[in-house]
Amino acid sequence: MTKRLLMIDDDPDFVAGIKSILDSAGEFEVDVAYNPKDGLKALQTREYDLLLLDIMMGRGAEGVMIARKLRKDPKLREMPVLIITGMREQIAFLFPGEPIHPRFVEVDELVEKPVEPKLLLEKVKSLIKTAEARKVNP
Amino acid sequence: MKEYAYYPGCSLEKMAVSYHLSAVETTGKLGIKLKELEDWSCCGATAYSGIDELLSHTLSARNLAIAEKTGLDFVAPCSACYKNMYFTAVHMRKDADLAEHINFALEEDNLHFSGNVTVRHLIEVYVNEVGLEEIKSKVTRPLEGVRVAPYYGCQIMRPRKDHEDVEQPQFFEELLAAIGAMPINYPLKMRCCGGSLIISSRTAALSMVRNLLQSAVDGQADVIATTCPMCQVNLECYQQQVNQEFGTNFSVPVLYFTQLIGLAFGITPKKLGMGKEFVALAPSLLAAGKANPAHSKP
Amino acid sequence: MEKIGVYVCHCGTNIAGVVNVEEVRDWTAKNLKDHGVVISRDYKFMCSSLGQELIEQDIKEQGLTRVVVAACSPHLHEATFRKACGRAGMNPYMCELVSIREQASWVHTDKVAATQKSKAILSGGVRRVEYHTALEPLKVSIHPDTMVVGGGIAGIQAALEIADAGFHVYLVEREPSIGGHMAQFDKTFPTLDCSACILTPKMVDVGSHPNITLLTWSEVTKVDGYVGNFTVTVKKKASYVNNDTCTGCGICWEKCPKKVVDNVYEAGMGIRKAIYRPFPQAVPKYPVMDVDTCIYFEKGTCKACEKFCPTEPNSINFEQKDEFLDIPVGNIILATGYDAFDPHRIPQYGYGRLPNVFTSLEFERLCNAAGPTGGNILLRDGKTAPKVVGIVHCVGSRDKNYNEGCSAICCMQSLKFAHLVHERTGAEVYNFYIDIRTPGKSYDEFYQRLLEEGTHFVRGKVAEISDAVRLPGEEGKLVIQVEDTLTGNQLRVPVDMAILSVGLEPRADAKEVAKLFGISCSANGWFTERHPKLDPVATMTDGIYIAGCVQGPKDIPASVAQGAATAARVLGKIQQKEIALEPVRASVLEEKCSGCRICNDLCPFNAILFHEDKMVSEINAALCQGCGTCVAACPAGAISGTGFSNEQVLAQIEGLLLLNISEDAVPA
Amino acid sequence: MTETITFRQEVLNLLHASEGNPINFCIQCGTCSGTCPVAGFMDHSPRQIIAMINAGMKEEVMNSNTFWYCASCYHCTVRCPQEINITGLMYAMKRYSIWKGKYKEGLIGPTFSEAFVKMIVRTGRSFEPVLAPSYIFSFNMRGFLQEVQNATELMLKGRLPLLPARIKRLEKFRSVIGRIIPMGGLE
Amino acid sequence: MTNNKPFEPVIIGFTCNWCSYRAADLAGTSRTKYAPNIRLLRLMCSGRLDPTFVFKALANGADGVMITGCHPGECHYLEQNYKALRRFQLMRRTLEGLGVDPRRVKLVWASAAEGAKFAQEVTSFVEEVRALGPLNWGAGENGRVAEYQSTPQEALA
Repeated sequence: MTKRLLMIDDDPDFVAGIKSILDSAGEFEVDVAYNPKDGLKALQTREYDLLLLDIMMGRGAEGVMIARKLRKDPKLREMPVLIITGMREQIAFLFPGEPIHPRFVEVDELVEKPVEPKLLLEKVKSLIKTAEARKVNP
Repeated sequence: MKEYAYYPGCSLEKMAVSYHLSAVETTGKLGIKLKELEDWSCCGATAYSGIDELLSHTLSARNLAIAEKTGLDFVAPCSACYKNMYFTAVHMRKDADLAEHINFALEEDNLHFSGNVTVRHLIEVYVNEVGLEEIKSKVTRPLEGVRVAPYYGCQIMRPRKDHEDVEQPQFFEELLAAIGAMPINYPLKMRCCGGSLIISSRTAALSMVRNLLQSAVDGQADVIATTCPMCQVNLECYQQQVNQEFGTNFSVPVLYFTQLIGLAFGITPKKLGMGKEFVALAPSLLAAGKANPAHSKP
Repeated sequence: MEKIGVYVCHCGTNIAGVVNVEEVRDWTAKNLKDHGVVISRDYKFMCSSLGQELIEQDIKEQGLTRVVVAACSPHLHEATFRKACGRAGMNPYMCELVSIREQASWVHTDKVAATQKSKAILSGGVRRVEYHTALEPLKVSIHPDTMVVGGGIAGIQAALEIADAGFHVYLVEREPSIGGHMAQFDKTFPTLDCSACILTPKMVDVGSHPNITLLTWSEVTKVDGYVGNFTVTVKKKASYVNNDTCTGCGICWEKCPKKVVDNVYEAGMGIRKAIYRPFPQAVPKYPVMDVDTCIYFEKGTCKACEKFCPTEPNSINFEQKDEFLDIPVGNIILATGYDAFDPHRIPQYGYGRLPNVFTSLEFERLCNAAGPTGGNILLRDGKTAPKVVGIVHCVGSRDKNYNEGCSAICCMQSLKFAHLVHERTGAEVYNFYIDIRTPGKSYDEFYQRLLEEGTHFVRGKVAEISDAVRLPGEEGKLVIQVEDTLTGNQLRVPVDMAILSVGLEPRADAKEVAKLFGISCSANGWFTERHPKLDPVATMTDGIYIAGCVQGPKDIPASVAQGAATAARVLGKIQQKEIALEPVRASVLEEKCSGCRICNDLCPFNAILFHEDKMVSEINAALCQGCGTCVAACPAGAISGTGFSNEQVLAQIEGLLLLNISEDAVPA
Repeated sequence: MTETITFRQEVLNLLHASEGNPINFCIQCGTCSGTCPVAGFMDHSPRQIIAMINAGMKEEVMNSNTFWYCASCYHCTVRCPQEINITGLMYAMKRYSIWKGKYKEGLIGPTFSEAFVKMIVRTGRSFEPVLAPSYIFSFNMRGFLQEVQNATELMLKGRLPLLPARIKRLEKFRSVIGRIIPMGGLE
Repeated sequence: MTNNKPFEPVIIGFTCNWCSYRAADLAGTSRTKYAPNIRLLRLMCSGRLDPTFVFKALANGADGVMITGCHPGECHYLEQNYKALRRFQLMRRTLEGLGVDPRRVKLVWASAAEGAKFAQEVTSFVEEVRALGPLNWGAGENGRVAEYQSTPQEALA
């Protein structure tokens, strides 16, 4: 049955692209929040199977704040998170040529923009599958 | 012997070393010990908020956390540092998520900032903490007849709106009067000196500096007193460029208010870092007599 | 068991759009049977005459003993349905109106939840109405005298209208003369009438009217009682002048050596003496002595006024004392006016620091022929006429840092100033505005006139007025820094004179005055009217009315209209001779009262007295306002409150929680 | 078919955590532009930029130098009658254009900010000389000469820092930053 | 969140006729939405509130009680809301003594002009009580209130 995804990203053009990819797959219902505050509110009011999260938003790398906040919230700790970020080119000058370092973002998966549609769908499906498996026998 | 967690800021290392010297000297005379913050780092000035505001808050929070360890009030001589520190503290007290996230980052340097640090600008220490009476009592050579333009700059009062007079404060004038000087009516005293625009948009900043100098000269000021190293550099070191750009010939000395206080306390100019100015103070003013005011016809 | 009729209103779609009215009707009929509900109907508009007839018919035919209507707020139609029940022979207080519009359909989006909530509210009403008792409204006599507080144009209008109708008015004014702010103006917009010419006739009428007792230089200090039976204590400050013998000749203030800056009438522009009459056309014409500045009261010397007073016996009397008068009145009209915004609070406009920055009141005094410059518009040096004048709109208004609201008159006032400057000095005039607001009749025509006269209208809120010279031609001038938002240019307009068109603010002591009269005022201090659109001159407290700028910023025509409106309301009340008060009162059951006196000091209206002999407390129904604090506090439950008795409230709680609903109401 | 959000909404999202009222409160009164000491040098005055954002003129706004000429003196913010944090908006627009790499070419502001931020991340303290290359070459000849003349005079007066200052716990400092912006090989 | 539907608390709201009831009316006329869990009861003044009303409501199925009145200093009867405040403080301690979490009873001042504030206070209080979970105070073993047959939920067939 359709899986419900939430996407928190401030770039409407990018969101439109991702949404069209996921809609084309036909088994995902995608809600969108364009800033961290609306994103967290959406997470409190509805249950989602997967979160697509951007990093550079609002005041700065707020995606990191959200990812950490999820991990502390008992209800949302299990939620699988796929970070999709363009941080490398956005502030590339800061750490030229260095990888994005997910260590402090206990997240399930990280993908860098631009995103290749097939890879995206694969990652989304696998993440949901593993999360379901974890729920069945934690 | 009241102590303060003293945060000099990057420019007081070299560019504005005389501000540092005169601050230490004059506070020493007033029974105040400026204990320099151990291993402090840059506050991010204005550049950071244009890249990542969380990082800007983190830089300030690191210094605030170090100050919190000492348990002393935080003192910043530079207005830009003062504003960054003050508002990082305000935001972290108000927004729990922000505080939690930044403290998570500070853990790497085993630091923590819980918010109970009072952030003061250096001039507040003189005016509010020490008080004008105490300063007046320490004055040995009042700057008789020296006409001083009290230049507040912009970030010392703003964007705070909780002072009782944001637009026309008087405490700088009162401080100058306390040391015997003659504060002039300086209408542009709250206007900006251009700050980092001196680099990113030269002509704009040079014209702002020109207006400030013009207004000081119109008020027949012998010297402009500043409270921030960036304003001092813009007003003094770029007088040459202003003269070339607009065909004026300003040569107005620009000193830190602590240097003027030092002179009034009779401290030897050398110890106040005098002699590093581009526009030398008229020797007579050094002897606090009023010889030839530094006038100029535009 | 009572026979209760329940009527659920559709209110068009206001209720029916969200609440399933039919389901509520059927649920009530089914589930509240054992609580006496014999009829449960619904109708499109219960408050319509047909709806009311529905009730009346049921009462007559079915012999209903109680009626519950579920519709709008009791503050709207409780009286309507009570009257309908009264017409049908049922005691009006047997009817209960519960609100399922304001409390359900209008405030909830979830239709199911709103319908469920309506059932619960209705059930609360039905359980409550079982314990209603027949009540008669309290008849209270109305004292024919009226007190008008505040002698501005609104107060004057109200006083005259009531006095002309043959009833007595006490007009209390804090200043030595009536006239208010209008007396300070030179001209009025849009007709450019001379303000004094249209005001002084009314002032003279007030001064000489047989039905008006004028109490100037006086203040209200205490108000007791309730509608129809107020007792107002007025402190008549000693003026040290015997008004009976004084002829108002003026020798005393000519000879008085002590000059004082007149901050009230001359707005700080002119001076007066320690003994003074504010302005020539003052009513009453007698001077008053300002104790704080008079030399006699300072050093005990001088007494020049007494020496030169020609009257026999001497009208100057230094032994005069303040008098306190307790005046019984039926109704009170508050017309205490406004304060002008003090532009010192906007330092960047330079008022007080830069000499040639004037407030609107100061400019009015400049233009006024009786003003300090005899009507000539001159700079602060009193000699030079301005060649360029800048008029700043919205000073302190429409600004979240000062007063959020628009002051309604400061645009028209600014246009008037522009015209006066053109007419008197021929100077160039700049008006700096955000929006030109000319809402009144022939107001915009006045604006056209200003356009014709060549006024420079610059759309932009002035950022700063400073004396910092930057460009040639700015020497010795005030430089107005503003962005002309229509061209996008940042302008530096050098002017000789800047007029700050300040907005209207509530009186500084508005909150205390509101508390004194027992009425409420908004957060910033405007007095709160009973209904902003439909009842702007009455207040929540019966018998107390408000007129003019005390209720909010408005122009002179509106103030006069409100003055007359309050007079009409008061005359209406006086004609009724007596009015019915809500019978909500508390009363002590003597046999239950243990004489513990807990209730005695709970009552701010000292309506509870204690009988030493019988060791019981008793409530004076006339003074009791029905708040019920004593009812709740009485440990012995000896005090019962009509209309809100313990039984009624407890029953309503049970009803709201839908308890002991008949068995079949519980789902399978 | 997917409804995207307006440009104004994008800017409001940037300011989701800022105090002060949102820019749709703006009544275009012009106080900010009247106050701004740099308005004369800007392509569009602060008021115009807010109007353009509200009107969704994304290209024109991104191509304007207004927010890069903001001296961050906060005079507009304290005077705005609608209590909009205009300086905060200017900072947000700087972030927006840096992140998107879209700004009017020839502007020195962005490259200077980037150089400044990179310098602090490297040493923990600012060292003016290292910033020079980021702007010195974009000056015209006269500006270039003046700047060089300025630098030499500062040196003569002993006010030009020669050695870049470093903080002691530099590694720790960089790992603190690594927790805010999770980049860099900070294992 | 035992069954699938989230727990919907029932709140009884006491309002004073002059200020907070008019605030509720204003919320209505300006169509300001708020949670439907509250059921309002109009008293002449917050001073009229007898603590037994609160205990009665809590004992009969209400999960929370919200007491509202005029701001101190603005009471139509001059000062009766100060007495309501005193009673409220005392009542909270009594509630604690009776084993009821005092956060289930909240006191809110709302003037006649504060419709939006009234609505917002209701919604946030409903969330607070929802977090506290059902009270079932004085309930018999089958969760029904001892002396009464039905609980508020079921009766709403």
